[in-house]
Amino acid sequence: MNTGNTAFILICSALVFLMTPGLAFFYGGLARRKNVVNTMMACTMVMGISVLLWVVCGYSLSFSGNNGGIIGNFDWSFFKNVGMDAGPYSSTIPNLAFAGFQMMFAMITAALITGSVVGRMNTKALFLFIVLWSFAVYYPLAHMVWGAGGFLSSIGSVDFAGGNVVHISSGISGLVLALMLGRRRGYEHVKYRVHNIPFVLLGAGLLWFGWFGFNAGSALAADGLAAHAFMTTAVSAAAALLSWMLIEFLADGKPTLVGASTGLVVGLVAITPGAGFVPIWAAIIIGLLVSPICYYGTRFIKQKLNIDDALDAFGCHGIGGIWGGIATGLFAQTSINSAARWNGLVFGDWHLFAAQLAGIAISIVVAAVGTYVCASIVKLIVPLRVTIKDEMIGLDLTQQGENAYPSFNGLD
Amino acid sequence: MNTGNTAFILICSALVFLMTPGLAFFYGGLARRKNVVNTMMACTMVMGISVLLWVVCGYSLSFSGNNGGIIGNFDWSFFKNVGMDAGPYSSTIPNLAFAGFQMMFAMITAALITGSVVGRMNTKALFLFIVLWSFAVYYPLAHMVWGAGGFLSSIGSVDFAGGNVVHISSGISGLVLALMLGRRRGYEHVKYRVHNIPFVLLGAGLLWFGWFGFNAGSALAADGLAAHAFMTTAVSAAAALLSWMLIEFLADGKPTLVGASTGLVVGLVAITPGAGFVPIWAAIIIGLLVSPICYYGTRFIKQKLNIDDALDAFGCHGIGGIWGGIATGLFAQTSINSAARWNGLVFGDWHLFAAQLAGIAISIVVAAVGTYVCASIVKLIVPLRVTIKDEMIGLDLTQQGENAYPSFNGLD
Amino acid sequence: MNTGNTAFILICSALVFLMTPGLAFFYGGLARRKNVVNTMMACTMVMGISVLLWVVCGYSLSFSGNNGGIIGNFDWSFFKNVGMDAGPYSSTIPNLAFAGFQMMFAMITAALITGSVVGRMNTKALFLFIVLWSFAVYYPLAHMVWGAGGFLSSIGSVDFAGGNVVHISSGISGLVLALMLGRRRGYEHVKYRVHNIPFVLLGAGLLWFGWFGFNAGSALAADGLAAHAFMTTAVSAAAALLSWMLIEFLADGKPTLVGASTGLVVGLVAITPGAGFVPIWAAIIIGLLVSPICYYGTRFIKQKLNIDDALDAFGCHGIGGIWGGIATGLFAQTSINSAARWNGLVFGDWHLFAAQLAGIAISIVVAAVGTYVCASIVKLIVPLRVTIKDEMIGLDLTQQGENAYPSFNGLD
Amino acid sequence: MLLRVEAIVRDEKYEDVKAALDAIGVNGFTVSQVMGCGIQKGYAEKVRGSEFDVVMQPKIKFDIVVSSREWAQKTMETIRSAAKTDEVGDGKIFVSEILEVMRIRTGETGYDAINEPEE
Amino acid sequence: MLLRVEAIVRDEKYEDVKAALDAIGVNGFTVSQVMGCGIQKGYAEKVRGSEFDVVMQPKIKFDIVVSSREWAQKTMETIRSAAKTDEVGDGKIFVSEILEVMRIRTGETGYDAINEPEE
Amino acid sequence: MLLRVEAIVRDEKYEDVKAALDAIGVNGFTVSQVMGCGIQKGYAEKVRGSEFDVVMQPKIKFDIVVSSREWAQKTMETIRSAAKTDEVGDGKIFVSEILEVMRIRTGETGYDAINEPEE
Ligand SMILES: Nc1ncnc2c1ncn2[C@@H]1O[C@H](COP(=O)(O)OP(=O)(O)O)[C@@H](O)[C@H]1O
Ligand SMILES: Nc1ncnc2c1ncn2[C@@H]1O[C@H](COP(=O)(O)OP(=O)(O)O)[C@@H](O)[C@H]1O
Ligand SMILES: Nc1ncnc2c1ncn2[C@@H]1O[C@H](COP(=O)(O)OP(=O)(O)O)[C@@H](O)[C@H]1O
Repeated sequence: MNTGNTAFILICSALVFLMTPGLAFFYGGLARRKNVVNTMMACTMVMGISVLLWVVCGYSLSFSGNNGGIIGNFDWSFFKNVGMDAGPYSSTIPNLAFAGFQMMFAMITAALITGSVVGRMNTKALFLFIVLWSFAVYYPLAHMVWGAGGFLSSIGSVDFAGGNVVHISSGISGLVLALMLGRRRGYEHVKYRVHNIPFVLLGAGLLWFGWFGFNAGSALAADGLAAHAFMTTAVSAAAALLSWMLIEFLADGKPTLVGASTGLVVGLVAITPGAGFVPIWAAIIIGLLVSPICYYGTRFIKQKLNIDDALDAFGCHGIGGIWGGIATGLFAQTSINSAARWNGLVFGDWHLFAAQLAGIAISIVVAAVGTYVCASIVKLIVPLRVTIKDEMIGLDLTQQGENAYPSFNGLD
Repeated sequence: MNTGNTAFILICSALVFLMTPGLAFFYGGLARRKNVVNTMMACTMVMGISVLLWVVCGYSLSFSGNNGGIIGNFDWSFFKNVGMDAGPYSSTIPNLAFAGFQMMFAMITAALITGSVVGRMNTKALFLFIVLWSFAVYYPLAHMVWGAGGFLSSIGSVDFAGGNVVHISSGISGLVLALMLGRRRGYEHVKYRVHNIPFVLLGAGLLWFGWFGFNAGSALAADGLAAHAFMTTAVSAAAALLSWMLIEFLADGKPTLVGASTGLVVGLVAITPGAGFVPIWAAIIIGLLVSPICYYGTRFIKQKLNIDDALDAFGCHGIGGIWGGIATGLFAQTSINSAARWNGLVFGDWHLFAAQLAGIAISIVVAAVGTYVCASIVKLIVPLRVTIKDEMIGLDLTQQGENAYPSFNGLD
Repeated sequence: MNTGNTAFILICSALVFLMTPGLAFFYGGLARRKNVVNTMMACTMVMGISVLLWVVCGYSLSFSGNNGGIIGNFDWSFFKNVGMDAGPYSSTIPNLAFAGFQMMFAMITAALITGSVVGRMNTKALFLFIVLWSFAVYYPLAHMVWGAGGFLSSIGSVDFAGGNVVHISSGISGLVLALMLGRRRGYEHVKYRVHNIPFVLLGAGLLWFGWFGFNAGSALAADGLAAHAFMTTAVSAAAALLSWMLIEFLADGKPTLVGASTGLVVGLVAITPGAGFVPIWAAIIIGLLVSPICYYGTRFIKQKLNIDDALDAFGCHGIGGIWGGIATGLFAQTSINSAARWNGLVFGDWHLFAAQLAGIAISIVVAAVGTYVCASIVKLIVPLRVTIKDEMIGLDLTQQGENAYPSFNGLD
Repeated sequence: MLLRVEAIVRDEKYEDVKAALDAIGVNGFTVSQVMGCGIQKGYAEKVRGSEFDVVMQPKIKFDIVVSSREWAQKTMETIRSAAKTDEVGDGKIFVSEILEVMRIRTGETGYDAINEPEE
Repeated sequence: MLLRVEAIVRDEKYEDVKAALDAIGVNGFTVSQVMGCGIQKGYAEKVRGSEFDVVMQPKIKFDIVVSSREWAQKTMETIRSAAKTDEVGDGKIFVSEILEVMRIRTGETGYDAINEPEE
Repeated sequence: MLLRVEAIVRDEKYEDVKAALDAIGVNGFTVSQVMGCGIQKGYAEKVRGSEFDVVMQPKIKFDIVVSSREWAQKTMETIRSAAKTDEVGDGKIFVSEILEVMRIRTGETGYDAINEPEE
């Protein structure tokens, strides 16, 4: 047990926690004014669900034991045998600290999904969906990637801080859900303007702040690897921020703040799987390229495929996460982190690259099938979508009975 | 001296610091639009007062020496003899780090009170009140509970992170002040709508974030106990968030974001005294129950007793803190933390339970009498309340000469 | 290598990072409603530029090698040879962690400048300016003050956390830029009202929070000196907050929230150079005095000199930083930190005081000349200022093509 | 005769005026936030020690369409007594003619459109 | 004859009304956010378990100045069919006379000021 | 004769129009924020690469009640010269009749209600 490492992981857990409220602002700012409260509520209720389920049996299913490389067991339910001593995943920090750190990942992943469904999903259905999805998608994926004996780690696929588990899984789940829900009424001609741009920046700023805990903390120690992941995180975000600005500058000379905020977020997404594997120069490349990939990807999905991935949970996290997983297969170096068994493709070895592609493909399948099944079950209980009238009035008033800012165009 | 523990406590101090700006947003969001600046100003000026007084003699009165178990002495005034070496309260961190951590508790406690008085209290009177109250209520209580030789600790009452000192004391003080001030003009028929719901969530998010430092940091080391307190904190907040949503769902099918935010805050309040004493399963129970207790408690106070506890400082912190203190007496286990001399009532020993009740009762008396005396003195100097005209125009313009958002219904 | 210190510096880096988004809110809140996005964009794009340049060669030029005490070399470009092991500046943390911590300082410094130019500067010109300025002003100054063999450190001038490098340099650069740009159209008769006061407080709160990392982290270890710097930081901010309130109270009986927020920020500025050198009682004096100095200084610049230092980057950071540097020369004690070669003037030794004055003077010259040269170069490529029409319409729409809150006076 | 009574009152008188209108049984009204200036020239605001004139004051505008001169008179008097403070800036009431009214829900026009059926 | 058609409609009908006005080729209009009450008395909102009446409902006001009675009629009908839900609170349409119009850009007055040249 | 001059102008012309009205000594006016569309059809906004039409433009509405045709004329000309940019979207001025005015503070009506006593 090491106090420095324990201090680091506990504080990093708090930082990762803050990403979910941060996301509520990132998403809430992007939403229409009549759907702000509802959008933020989605992230907020996830905070409750994810933490409670984690203690009940989520942590156990993800990290205790191993059933066929797919899922854990119930031995750590209600944190039985999870205590102040070190656990199997790190000898220098309390098992409880590891549990707390991982808990925050489960939270932010579920919260990310909600970006795809804003403006039309029934709050009750979303609540049920998140509960089922945690069991069907998150705990299995977390186990496969990070659990002892997990299938994906056994084939040599690596994921430093959650490219597959967090970003691909949430992005794909959001996409499937958006498809099942259908487009918002009037998607073709209504203009979805960002209702509060400062909130978008606030969210992006808190996300970046928390992401330092997310990526550096994934070293599970306050050591050189943590510092390395810290630095790759910063530089990828910065590079993506600038390359998004550049795209917009070339398009019409006016780089936007929403664009810059989006750019930094996709830069963070893309570096996540490789933060502790790729060299710092590669992080610059990963960041510079993720913005054009997501910019054109988002456009393609929304305008060509006509899928209403409302706040781009898939466009940013899904696509960015896939690129990050591939990039890890390109640029990883065993000399940086021996948890990778092979060097990346640019160093002449194709093994890791192949493993990464396999890992990505399996993550996509798990998330897509799991989401489809869960949403189909929910549909038997409550309708997934609100009525057209409620959608027009806005989800704030019809789902939460609240108005985000009643005295701004009204009166105090 | 241990760098891991020192790093942990310094960062936790920063986290606890952030709770006061967070509270300014929690309260400010709940306030009416014409009283936003004034509400936030109350928290802001507390930041100045509490820190300065702490250095002048607050820390000394709370933690240096012991006079009859009630109060300390002046030996550490102006931080004389408080230095870079370890102090008497922890051998592994600098005395200055302990002083800084405790300073943030004094700050947030005073800030919490201000929630009861919004919309009608004279800023000058509030300023004076906070100064006097620090001496009459906070330093004595902090000494009694945490100081060497303090009376409440000597009878065996425990308070891990401030159930008595922070929450009961602020809640009761707020209640007494609200009673002395009287209700806002038109309390019976005016509708007090929340002016900015996203700000309420921002505040709640920052409070939760900071609370990890508050509770985990109270272990005064980056160890297993800190990790335990971290986890009880998270799960109690999550459970309370969900149970508040459930109450509202049962009432009218529309869980609100203000409700979910309030729920998580009372969950944090309730676990505070027991965070490092109760098992994790008990934290779930504590959290699940605190929401109904505060929900109906708040209603009873405002609607039945007709007390204008404006933003529910008593309804949330007072009631939640009392429940937390009782729950600690029910569920504490000496095996988790030997600072508790006995197990809780559910494990068959009534000693701790009795000590907790005594501790709560004494805290209530100290806070109530202290507040009454301080406010009575202030009344001799300046009126506690603003004039009716100023109240109608709003405290922002009449107390601060400012308008929170002049260009939203006006023009830039 | 020490995990406690590494944990501390990595987390402090994250805290300092958060200051830049915080500043975006501090500045954005103070801006007019039509210039909010543009003001925030300035801080946001700096996040991208500063991080990327730092990795490319900024860190190297600041901290690798030494050319005449003025600037470093290119040996650490692209973080070549900057790795997980300790570097020359601290034996207990990875060189990468030190690099990350220092990177955040480069970021916030550049962001601070932008406060002087809001409402009229071309975004493209600002972008180019920040790039050039980093080379012409920041890296040289950082090297001179903190680099091995740096000229200012060799004459014995001290700067604990960046009085010269961060505050004087940004303040002076802002002033020169404001002079070169000229006043906003209608400066004499238009009323610049603060568009969103809660945002100002949010920014100030995040700045204070981050500043704990800024000043305490500058000890480069989680030790007693860090705790000391933590405490001087808190008390100076608190004292300045209160003294600013007092000035306003005496002026017209209405202390404002913008004033209190400004006060705490200048308190933080003033303690920065001396945080780890001056005793705690001196921090109170430094804080109490900085508010009147900046209050009247700001007034003098804007009303007497008629310089449109729009959001007071010079008035607060320049003037506050100069006062802080002088105060360090007055109150420093070698017994607190032996990095100071002599005691301050109040203890009877004039050497440090003289060195401080020299350091301040040289910093002013470097910043002023560097800014003038950089802005003159930029002017050859793009105009520094937007057109009058664009200025009237607002920079949000004309520079970013965005409207911060389109649905508040418009419709969703 | 259909008339529109339009009153510009102080911000802080909003609740009083609303209550007064409710009390006399007005059938409906529409309210909006405006800024105004008149004889009252605003106040001076200080930001960091620099003084600014704030000339435009926030006001509330009430629009009430009524179906007779008597009602217009009654409405004006009611508003006046609720909104008066005797200090400069109390506001103005304007009366103008409306040619036609329609209730969107039912398509009723004229008198019926603005009066409740049971009356 | 210049007439002003002023319609107060439900918040959520804004887009539908706008589209309907575009469809009939109205030359321009001005929109603002208002609060209203009438027969519809609002809803009850709960904050932490305490219930409050929210009497004033957000509404949208459309102002369209037209140059003939026929256009006024057509505009009213268009708005009515787009804004109708048949539930209390659908709003009202008021018509009043305008004496003069001027297009600021050109200084044109009367009919020309509100109709596009090519018409 | 009491007349209301109502001008819808560009957002960014607010300060200029206000200054111009002050300069000719108008006794008071009321301002509000509106959205408008006319010949000017807005601009295209891009959010993350997807383009949206923003048809409604923010405008400022000035309401000035004056007590004679001459003042109405003078007010219109003043506003026009301050608000003109010669580009589409400059806005419109509407004039209509007011039957009655009352100053809430004093109860004065007619001419006296909108003119300062010393005039
Ligand atoms: N001529 C006018 N036209 C339109 N609105 C006016 C006019 N005169 C005054 N107002 C409105 O009435 C408000 C109060 O007017 P003011 O002259 O300040 O006070 P008082 O009516 O008490 O003398 C102003 O803020 C403005 O909104
Ligand atoms: N007499 C009136 N004067 C001005 N506005 C009115 C009047 N009556 C109704 N309104 C406006 O019309 C809206 C709808 O009116 P309401 O009576 O609730 O519904 P309905 O017209 O369907 O019976 C109100 O919210 C208010 O804004
Ligand atoms: N018929 C109308 N009724 C009401 N408002 C109108 C009308 N036509 C134009 N407006 C208002 O005038 C503004 C400017 O009109 P527009 O036709 O775009 O420009 P211009 O007057 O320069 O030709 C619009 O945004 C709208 O607010």
